[in-house]
Amino acid sequence: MGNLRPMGLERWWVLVFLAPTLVGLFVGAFGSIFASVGISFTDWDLLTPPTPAGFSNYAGLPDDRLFMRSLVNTLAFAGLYVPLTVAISLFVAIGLNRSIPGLSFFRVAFFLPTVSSPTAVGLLWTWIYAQDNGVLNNMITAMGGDPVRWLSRDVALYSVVIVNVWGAIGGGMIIFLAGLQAIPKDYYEVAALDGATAWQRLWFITLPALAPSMFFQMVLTTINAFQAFDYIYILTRTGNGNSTMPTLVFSIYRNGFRFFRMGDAAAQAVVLSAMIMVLTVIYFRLQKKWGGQP
Amino acid sequence: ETEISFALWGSPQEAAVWASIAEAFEAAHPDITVNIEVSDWDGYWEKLRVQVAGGTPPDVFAMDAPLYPDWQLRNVLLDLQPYIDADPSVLDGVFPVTLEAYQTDTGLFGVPRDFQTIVLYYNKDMFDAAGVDYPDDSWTWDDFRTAAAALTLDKDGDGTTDQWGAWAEVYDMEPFWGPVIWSHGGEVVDPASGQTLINSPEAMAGFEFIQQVWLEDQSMPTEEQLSQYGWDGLLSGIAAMGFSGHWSVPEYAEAGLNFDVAPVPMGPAGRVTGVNSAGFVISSDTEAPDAAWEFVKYAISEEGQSQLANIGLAVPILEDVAQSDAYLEQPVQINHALFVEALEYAHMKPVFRGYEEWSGAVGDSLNLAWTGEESLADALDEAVALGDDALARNN
Amino acid sequence: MADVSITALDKTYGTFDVLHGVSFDVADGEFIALVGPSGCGKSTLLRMIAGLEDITGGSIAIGGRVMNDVAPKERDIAMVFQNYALYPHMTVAQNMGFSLRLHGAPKAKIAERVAKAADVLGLIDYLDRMPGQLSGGQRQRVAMGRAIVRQPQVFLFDEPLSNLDAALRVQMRAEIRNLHDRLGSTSIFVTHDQIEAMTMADRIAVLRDGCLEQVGRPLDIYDYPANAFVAGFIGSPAMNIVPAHAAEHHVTFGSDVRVPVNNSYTGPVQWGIRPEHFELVPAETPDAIAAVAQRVESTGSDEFVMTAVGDVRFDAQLANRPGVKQGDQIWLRPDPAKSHLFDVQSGVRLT
Amino acid sequence: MADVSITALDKTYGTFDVLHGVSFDVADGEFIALVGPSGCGKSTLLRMIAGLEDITGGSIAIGGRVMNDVAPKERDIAMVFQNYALYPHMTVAQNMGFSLRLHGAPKAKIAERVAKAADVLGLIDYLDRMPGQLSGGQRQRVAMGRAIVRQPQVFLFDEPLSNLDAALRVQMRAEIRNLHDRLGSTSIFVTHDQIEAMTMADRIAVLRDGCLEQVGRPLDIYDYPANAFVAGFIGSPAMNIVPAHAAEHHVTFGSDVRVPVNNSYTGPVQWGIRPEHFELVPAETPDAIAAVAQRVESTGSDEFVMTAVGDVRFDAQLANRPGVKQGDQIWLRPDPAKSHLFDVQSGVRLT
Amino acid sequence: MKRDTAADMLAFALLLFGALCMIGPFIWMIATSLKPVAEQYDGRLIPITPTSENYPRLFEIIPMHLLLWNSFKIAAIATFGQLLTCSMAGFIFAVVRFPFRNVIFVILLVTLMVPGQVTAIPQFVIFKFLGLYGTQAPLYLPAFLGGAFGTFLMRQYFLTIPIELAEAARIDGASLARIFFTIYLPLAKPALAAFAIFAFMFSWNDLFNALIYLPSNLEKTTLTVGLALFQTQYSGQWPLMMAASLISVAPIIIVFFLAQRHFISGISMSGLK
Ligand SMILES: Nc1ncnc2c1ncn2[C@@H]1O[C@H](COP(=O)(O)OP(=O)(O)OP(=O)(O)O)[C@@H](O)[C@H]1O
Ligand SMILES: Nc1ncnc2c1ncn2[C@@H]1O[C@H](COP(=O)(O)OP(=O)(O)OP(=O)(O)O)[C@@H](O)[C@H]1O
Ligand SMILES: O=P(O)(O)OC[C@H](O)CO
Ligand SMILES: [Mg+2]
Ligand SMILES: [Mg+2]
Repeated sequence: MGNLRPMGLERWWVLVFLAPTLVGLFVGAFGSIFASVGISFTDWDLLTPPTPAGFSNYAGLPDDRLFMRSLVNTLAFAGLYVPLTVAISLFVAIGLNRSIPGLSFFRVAFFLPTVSSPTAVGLLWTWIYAQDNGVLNNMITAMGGDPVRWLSRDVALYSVVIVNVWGAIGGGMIIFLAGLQAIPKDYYEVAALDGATAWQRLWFITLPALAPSMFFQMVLTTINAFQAFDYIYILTRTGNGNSTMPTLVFSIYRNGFRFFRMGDAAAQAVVLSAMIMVLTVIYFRLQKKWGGQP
Repeated sequence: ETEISFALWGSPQEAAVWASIAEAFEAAHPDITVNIEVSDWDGYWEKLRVQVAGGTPPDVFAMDAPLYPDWQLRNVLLDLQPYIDADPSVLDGVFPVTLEAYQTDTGLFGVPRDFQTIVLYYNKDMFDAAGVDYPDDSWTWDDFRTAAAALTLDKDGDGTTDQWGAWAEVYDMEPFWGPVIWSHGGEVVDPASGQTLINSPEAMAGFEFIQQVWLEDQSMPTEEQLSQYGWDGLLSGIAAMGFSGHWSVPEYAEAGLNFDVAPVPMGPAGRVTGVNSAGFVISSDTEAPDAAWEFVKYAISEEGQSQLANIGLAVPILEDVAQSDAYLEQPVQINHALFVEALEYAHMKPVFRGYEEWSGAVGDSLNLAWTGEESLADALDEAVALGDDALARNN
Repeated sequence: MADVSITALDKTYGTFDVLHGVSFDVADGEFIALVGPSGCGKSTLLRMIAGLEDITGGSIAIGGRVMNDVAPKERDIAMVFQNYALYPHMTVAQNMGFSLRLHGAPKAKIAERVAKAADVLGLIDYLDRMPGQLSGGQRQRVAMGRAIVRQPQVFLFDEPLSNLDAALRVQMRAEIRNLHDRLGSTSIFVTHDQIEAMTMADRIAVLRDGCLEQVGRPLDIYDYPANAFVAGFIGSPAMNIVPAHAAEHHVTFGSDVRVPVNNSYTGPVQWGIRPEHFELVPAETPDAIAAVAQRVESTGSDEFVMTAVGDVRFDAQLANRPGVKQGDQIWLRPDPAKSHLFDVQSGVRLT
Repeated sequence: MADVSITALDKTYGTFDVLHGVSFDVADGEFIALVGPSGCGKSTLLRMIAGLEDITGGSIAIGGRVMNDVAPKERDIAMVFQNYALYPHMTVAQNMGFSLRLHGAPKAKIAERVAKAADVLGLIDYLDRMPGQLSGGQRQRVAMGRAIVRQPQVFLFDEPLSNLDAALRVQMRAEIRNLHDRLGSTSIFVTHDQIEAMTMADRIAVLRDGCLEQVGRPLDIYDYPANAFVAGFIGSPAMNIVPAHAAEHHVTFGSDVRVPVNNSYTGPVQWGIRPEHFELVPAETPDAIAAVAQRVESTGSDEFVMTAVGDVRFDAQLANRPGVKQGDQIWLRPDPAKSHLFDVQSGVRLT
Repeated sequence: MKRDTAADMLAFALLLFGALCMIGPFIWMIATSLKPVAEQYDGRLIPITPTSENYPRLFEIIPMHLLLWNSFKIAAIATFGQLLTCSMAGFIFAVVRFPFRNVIFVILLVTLMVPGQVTAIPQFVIFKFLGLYGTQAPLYLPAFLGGAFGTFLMRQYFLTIPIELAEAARIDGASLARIFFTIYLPLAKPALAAFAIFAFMFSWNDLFNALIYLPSNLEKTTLTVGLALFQTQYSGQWPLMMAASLISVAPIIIVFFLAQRHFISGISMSGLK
């Protein structure tokens, strides 16, 4: 990490440069973090003044069947989504960092799903997964198989992961592409002389040098996994805004903004944030071990 | 010069009608301006919640009766009783059942704007093609089942159904399973005692009937199948019958369907349908309560209701208007009177605190039965358990 | 067998010609020093031998096999990069052991070889550091270490000692040469240090502007430079080269300075004499040139005197610090046996 | 006024002490060379003077003003980085002109100064190149150019000539010294090149392991090194330092070798003699040491002979290439006036 | 260095397969948007009677051009704000040491973890208080207050730029601002291009805030809100919906296309020895 120590006038520049962020932090985000923690110790319906609730909102969580279900769903989802997204987008980026014909086409192709708003493409996926005349089932029945109920309780997890990964590869790809650009060619030259195979170059040079991007991408993907909403909602929603595969944000959203139980919602949000933070710390460690810059 | 804001859910077309109502209102009240805000259903509530929590709700906004208690109990609605006490004639001629939902121990915090009774819609062309007689007021649920089976077709013979006898929304009780349970003598919920009642033997009988049509006969598309076709099976031309309120009329007409309506079939306990109403509420934070009330008053007046009747989305709450040409002689020619007549055997859609959460819990659980993932009994047990949880949480 | 054979090698970057038809052979086990002015193409040539740079024309063979299209990793070459190119995310030990690890060497063996190299290079205390925490000279030594643990067929060194202090350089010089002899590998060593080139190499190749000027044994090049460029380039301080007229075993230049030379060529020439081949003599000694000391630098052991005879500038290096002062009038006698004559036009040596 | 005054300077990286209480003053307009073994803290010291590195303890003053907390850009300093640190996205000309541009100099003036520097540095043809398209030496010259166009109060050079060939170095040496004299600026120049230090600097500061060992004029340091370390470090090839016993104007060592010295100290000592202070003499000359040539290297002008007397190794540098061969038995006479004696324990010079 | 052609070909084949998976749904989307409503459920990829009528119809039903323009304007301003403020903060976090740096950075990261709805209400109150409710300002002003995602992204990239460049510039007399604008920003072009796309996309696809802050009349609101209204209304009409979706995606694709060539920096980081 850079350790340039500002002196004299430079100190003012540090302030100027950070000012927007600090204002944003204090005015918006920062307040709401503390607010969330605070609210989690109260009962509050948003409209009438909150009443203190101690730890009861947290204590109630294990008994909340819907919460526990969404917790399990979320963990299962994240466990599949994070590694798949990071790995695939990394490989795509490495592939697209070469000089191959049709590069622009490929970049656009892989990025398309990312730019498209879930509301626009999510519907398309309901069609792909549809039970009758769905694209997938049509293919399966054409080959003589039995149609699969892609969005039923048991299969929905995988179907939803696929769509989310599909939608996230492009984003990861451009982060990695940018990161790949910053790796000096020298390292590859030395490695080539040292006798490294392409895989070894990838493993020993590219990945470690990509550590900052990787760290970023891991943290971000994890956060996204724990907050995934749009596609899941569109694909698995049930009549009243619920889902056959509710996740944690679902639960938070419904408790807080549908049912005005801000205390419960905040407690769940705190639990969610804590889980993400634990994972972030683990990534930090892993990365340090790998020798990169956090 | 006072400005009031009025928010509602609906389509841009609906907003246009409201704009013309507002215009007429403004003509009569030159010192008041009405700003109309329309959003789609989800967006409407989302926006409203932020506005209300942020302390700046619209002055007047639309309300769905079942959700009304939740909002009312949060002290964000203005008590209209004093205005009504000042001018009791305002509510003259309003169908009493529609008012019921808004009446509370502490006052009247909303007034109905229109109401919706559920009737049976059917596609005449499909009936004609299949040679099945149109439904009439003699129909029992068994007749319905037979007809539905006859109307379920695999037209191109590829082994998959491409026309179903009927479709219904499975999730919310309003259009289908509520009337079925009631007409089998069951009850749905008792908010006062915090009990969900759908696992009584009577209610079970109703659900079993649904399961027969749905899963055994496969005369109705699953939810997944519906989602693929844009939910409304009648509209998309894949189902011959459907249960809905008046709100479907303009859509079906625009889609060029050749359709009409019939009463919901009779069950062992007679004919029961559901009725629900949308209403107006005024924010307790409004700076212009009088102007807001003036507008509401105008909207439920004969003038306002007549204009509203004309869009054909709902049934007016004033008996006079409901009997008038404004309602009965709409451009789309079907049996409009049926919607009013249905009031006689209509059961009010339950209105209680926590309705939204309860209905979600129950709907999700029941859905497992309709997809075949769980047995009906198990699904009902889960529905009752989760439903009671939700009721408990809200009381 | 790892002789390196370079034939008519051309290299172009865009429109810029870097190498023009360079040809020379390096015998198996030979140690060649590659010297030449900055930017003449030395690094480029090394990189081409390593396979890191495309070959515009000509060919490179190692051990008799043409390598133009062979991947670097197939060439069994180790290279020390001029800019070190250490892996920033690996410790010193990992940097040095990396290639052995790639080749699947057992851990113990890697550790042993790394330790040995680190010992030679004075890096024992730094094995767990990251490159970012090293001084310039330490980094250069790591780069060196990375090459020597490999024990490849061919070593390529690109100014590997330029950031080291004198004592360390002397020591490293001996170590590298020992290593080379022990492994019997072939080495090509780019340096700008005369002493390095002269003392370490079996042969020196002098490059100028992408052309090979001379290849030969160090003393041959020093004593018989093929042309004025090589004469001027090899030896430090550089040879004095003066336009003159040769006739009958002497040359004349300036207004009428006349010095004896061991060469009977007649005609206009460039006369060359190295600074160390002047002797400081008493006034009026026969064949001595009278000059004025314009600037005197002392290197400790020697005195380096910049003088002028009329318009002509001479440098002289005088052993034992005789104590010349700026402005002194001195007499310098060039050694006739050490004079060189070069063609005026082509610069080619005249014998 | 830009005298630099360094007082009790300490520097620690984590737990690693790099500098320990370094103090010295550089007078306004003075040219100081900073030398020392690789990793001794030279670059660190320069970076601290420039304001790039925190000061752990002590202070740095420039022109009488304590600079510990003054931003680099307020210090009016130019620095050549050991690793160049060229801006990769700017051409050579832009790199060189950058600081003038920052100071709002008019375009014409920038162009003129850049052109002039480029001329001196032989970079005229490369002004539009990107750093990535340059050779190592060219990059180093650009780094140099970036500093000299500035004409600041204080120059800091970190081994600025290490990648240049001999001819260019000699030329650059003179140019830098000229520039320094012309601008009257103060210069601190890190180098590992003895000749550079000796010939360019007004004074030399010798650093070892973060401690200042000696500061003094070049010849003083060469002739009177304060201790055995400085003696061994300054001068190339390095001084021979031999454990011996001194008594009555001579020292004895080995089995019973005895040589005269101009020093009357008595007791165990380290005897030092520079390789160039041996004379090759005929057999049996009085006071000569009989030795066997174990390895002979020729640097062109001189011959460098590594010899051994019993267990004791000596290096001798003999002018005019007398033609010693490996294995020859030779007689070397040390110059008694050039002998040095150092304390056995502390290494301090004994007079 | 020599290219490894076999590896290139393998990469090409894999990428081609991947790319087809990625764009498959879009091909379906385009095909559907070219079908007449009558064919929407026929399960064919190629329309029997292709028609482009859905597009003009879309523009008749909703004022697409206004919605597009509103969305574009907001997204462009927001993107600029994000690029500026996030890269400034990222630069400071990556390069400068100052008290509480890590603490502040971690807090910033934590804000990423807070679900967006949590901040919505305080934010609403502030904008209401500022009298900006009902204007487009709440949709782009926050972009000028940095953001965890962009700051984090830019910081990670700036970390890969050798610190010596900043040091050299400092000695050359550059202020931190100059170092940022003349050294770091130009070198971070690939990351900036990537971030620009993200920022544009976030703004472009933002439904929640547009819904809350903008009046719902179709002249003033954004494309997302317009499409949401439209979707509930025309839910059974796939060709029309697909046409609408395509139009909503097109501008970002164009932005991406323009930005993607900047992914390649063209400068090798070889200023260092
Ligand atoms: N960031 C760092 N962390 C820890 N140790 C460091 C760091 N930077 C430098 N050092 C150590 O400090 C010592 C002094 O380094 P410095 O770069 O000043 O040496 P130097 O005298 O310039 O050497 P050279 O001649 O090899 O360039 C070295 O031993 C080096 O390993
Ligand atoms: N990528 C490139 N594009 C254009 N010209 C280049 C490129 N790389 C090097 N050159 C030029 O090619 C010439 C030879 O470069 P090379 O690095 O081989 O020189 P060198 O002999 O190693 O010099 P030095 O001793 O200074 O390192 C130089 O003039 C350099 O400017
Ligand atoms: O040098 P390349 O282009 O083969 O890329 C190196 C990759 O990291 C190996 O897959
Ligand atoms: Mg080079
Ligand atoms: Mg250094």
